[in-house]
Amino acid sequence: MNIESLIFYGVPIYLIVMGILVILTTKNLFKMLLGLSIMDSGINILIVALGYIKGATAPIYSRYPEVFEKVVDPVPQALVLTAIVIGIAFLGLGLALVIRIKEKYGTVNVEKLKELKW
Amino acid sequence: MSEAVVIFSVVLALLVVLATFILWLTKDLLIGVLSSAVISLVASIFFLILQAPDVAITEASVGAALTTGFFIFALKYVGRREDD
Amino acid sequence: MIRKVLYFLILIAFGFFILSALSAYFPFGENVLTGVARYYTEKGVKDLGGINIVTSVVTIYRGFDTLGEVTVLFLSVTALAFTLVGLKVEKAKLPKPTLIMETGGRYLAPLIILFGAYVFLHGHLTPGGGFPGGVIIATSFLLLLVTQENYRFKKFHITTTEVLAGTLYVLVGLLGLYYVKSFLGNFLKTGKPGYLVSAGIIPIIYILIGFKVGSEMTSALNNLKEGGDEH
Amino acid sequence: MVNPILIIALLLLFAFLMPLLGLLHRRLPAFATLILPAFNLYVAVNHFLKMDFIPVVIKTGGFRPPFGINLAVDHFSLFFLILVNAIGVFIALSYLLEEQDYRFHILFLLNLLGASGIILTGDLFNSFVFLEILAISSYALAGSRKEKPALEGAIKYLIIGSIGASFYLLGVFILYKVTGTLNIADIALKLQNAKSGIVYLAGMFMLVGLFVETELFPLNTWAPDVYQGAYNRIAVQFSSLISKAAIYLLFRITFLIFDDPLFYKLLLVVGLLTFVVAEFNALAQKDLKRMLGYSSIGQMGLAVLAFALYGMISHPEAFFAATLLIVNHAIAKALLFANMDNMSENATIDIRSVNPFSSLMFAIGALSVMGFPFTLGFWAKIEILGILLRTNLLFLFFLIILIFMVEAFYYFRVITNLFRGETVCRRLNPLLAFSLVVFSIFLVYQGFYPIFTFSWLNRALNALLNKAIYISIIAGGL
Repeated sequence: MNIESLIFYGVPIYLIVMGILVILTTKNLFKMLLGLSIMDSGINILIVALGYIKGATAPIYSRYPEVFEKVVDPVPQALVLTAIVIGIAFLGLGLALVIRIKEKYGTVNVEKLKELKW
Repeated sequence: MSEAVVIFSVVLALLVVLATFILWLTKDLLIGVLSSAVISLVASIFFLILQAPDVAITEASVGAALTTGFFIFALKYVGRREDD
Repeated sequence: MIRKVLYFLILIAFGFFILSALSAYFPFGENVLTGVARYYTEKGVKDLGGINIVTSVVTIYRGFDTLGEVTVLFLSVTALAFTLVGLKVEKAKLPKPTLIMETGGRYLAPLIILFGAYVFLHGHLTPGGGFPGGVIIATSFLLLLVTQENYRFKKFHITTTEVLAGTLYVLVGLLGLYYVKSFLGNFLKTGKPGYLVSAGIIPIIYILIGFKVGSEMTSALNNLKEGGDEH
Repeated sequence: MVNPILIIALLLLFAFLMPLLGLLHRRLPAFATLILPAFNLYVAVNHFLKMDFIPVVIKTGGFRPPFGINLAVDHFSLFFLILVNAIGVFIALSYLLEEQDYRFHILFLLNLLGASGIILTGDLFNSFVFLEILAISSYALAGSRKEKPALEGAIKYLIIGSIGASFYLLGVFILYKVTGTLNIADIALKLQNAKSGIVYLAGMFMLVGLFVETELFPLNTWAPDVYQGAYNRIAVQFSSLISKAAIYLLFRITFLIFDDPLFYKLLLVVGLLTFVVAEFNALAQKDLKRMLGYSSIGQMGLAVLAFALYGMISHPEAFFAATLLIVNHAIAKALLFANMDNMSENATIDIRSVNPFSSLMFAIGALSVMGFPFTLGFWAKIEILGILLRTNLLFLFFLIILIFMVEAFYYFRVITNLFRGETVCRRLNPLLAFSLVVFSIFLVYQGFYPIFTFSWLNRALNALLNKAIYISIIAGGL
């Protein structure tokens, strides 16, 4: 395992793991959403890193038609564009729900939400 | 990928590790929001290094700017301290 | 505390498992373009006339996903507004903006809007496109919301933009169904690759997405700041 | 025949137009939510009757399947489309006169869009996008009551759901890396013979993502809260529409791509655990809606169990039983949850004062879920037991008999309370009462004479089990 794969696979996986860790260990709903956000970033970097090719450029043929460069995989990039937008959609709704919970319960601490079992 | 880029990404990786630990352990939610913004920014640079400029510009505008705005506006209702 | 460390160790072990699995099966940077990716990179420019392959994939080849993605965003903004309707909670005030912030914000915002428009207009030529463009426009409104005290904008205009852009996007798709027998298919001439007016319906779709995302995100930010709008 | 892509295009068009419709007249959005599912139902039934057994490929973007996204329409997907949209019509019709924010109608339409999209799509990443549409609208609908239990259930659901979705995405992408395509049929073709270890990892990720939406153990902790806290119409939607669309995706993907004993074993264990845990939990509940919620989870577990049995022993009857169970559960639970509107708020299992009509409706729905003779549920459960006996899985046979008895016990407890108590006259919503009567007649009539359901179900299963035709028609171009 070389240094590059350690960085570009390791960092995103580390972010995913830390995101899950934050969600599991915190009692604060707001912080859980922060955990979700870094987990999303991790998944996105991982997907783009899996599509990378050494020595290739971005999939934009700016010198078309003279030069036809070797490019990286465009599909993961397209998928990640979608995934980023879906991530912010999750967060927006999650924040609205958290604000509502703060209004009804006066707290966003899961241990103090006694209505039902967590 | 040249030597300089690799060294640069190692530095960025260390920054990410630091930021996640701060996010995990801090009791101040505003600092948590800012560290998540830092992580998003580093993610955007990573996308640039990985030859994905389209994703980089999206992550920079969505992850670093808009998400942070969302979080900070929501923080006005929730309160900065983690305990309450 | 012990629980935290335990979770940390377990999850790090899980991470190492995934890391070793992924780097064993997919060594970093040693990819060969196969399957659909190969087709997109080889035939993409000829098919659609856009030199940015990611854009072509996003808007045409996988355009149905992008329509879904716009829907997800629309859904989330609607759900956010719906959840916040009738919120009664006191909120902390934002600090009063200083003179520098106010003046700077006022002059910077139009420039940011201009940049956003550039980003989504050149989506088929340079990195960018409808989503970042729209979000950049929304961030200029974020700047105004933060720096200008008592900043308000007309909700009706935002809603109308949103409805128009969304409806037109679906109608462009239906035109594709009518002309080339395929929903969201390209029914215009592809033009000369590399020019602003080229790539068929890609720029049209990106302009519509830019307007839709921009107006949606702006109204979402406003809803979050004001605590929902009245019924 | 109408192009099925219009199902999705028109739903979207009207969802986008909804703010304008709401401005024009405050009743327009509610009518739009009735007309669109009715249109979808018409398209789906029309296709179901006229189509032959070869799947129809509908391309989008103007490119053939592996390159563009396609919709794959066969009898199996149409069957589920009919089921989901029939429930949608029922909900929209029953609550047509209810005052609601126009945004609520947008959420309803997009929920239906997500469900229909999942069922129609032939592309793996596209299924992820539609799954997200389904999920996000479900979170918002779950929290739409804005009271304590509903909000808490919704945020729990959101957090578990988005972790699940991330894993699903990662699984989809690993499959793309292995095969170089995102088309379901094409992936199935390329993975037919050689499955490497990483494919199993991807399969685990994707199944974990789907367990959240299909309410399977252990990722279903949100479900009872949502069932208890949400409005009754939302509970109907969760039990009969959302989870049914998700389980369609689970069946389709497992059957086509992860057709391997390992995954079936996993599903068998998870389904059995879900079934046992949920039914025993239901026994301990005091709140009636929460009890029904646990019963819903249990039925999903049983359906997955039957499906996994099919994979282990490859008796098509097991698959038949699983699908029949889903149909029965969708209709019976829609009946039960919607009927809660005729009872008092926060009804407990000791409820005694209801009107005779809703007691009767409850009894029919409950008997059908239990699998009492002369209801539709009977045929599903007898089929499962028969398979277990024929294949000599006696331990499983007796365990499931035991759980069926537990189920019968807690339902009969409520039914006897209902019929022993005093009767009160409560004003009934006429449209709701009409739909309830239609559903109960369907359940009882099909219990006596199930030829109609059986023949449609057989056509659907024939389409699904002909894997080779599905793959060769859709992926044949490459």
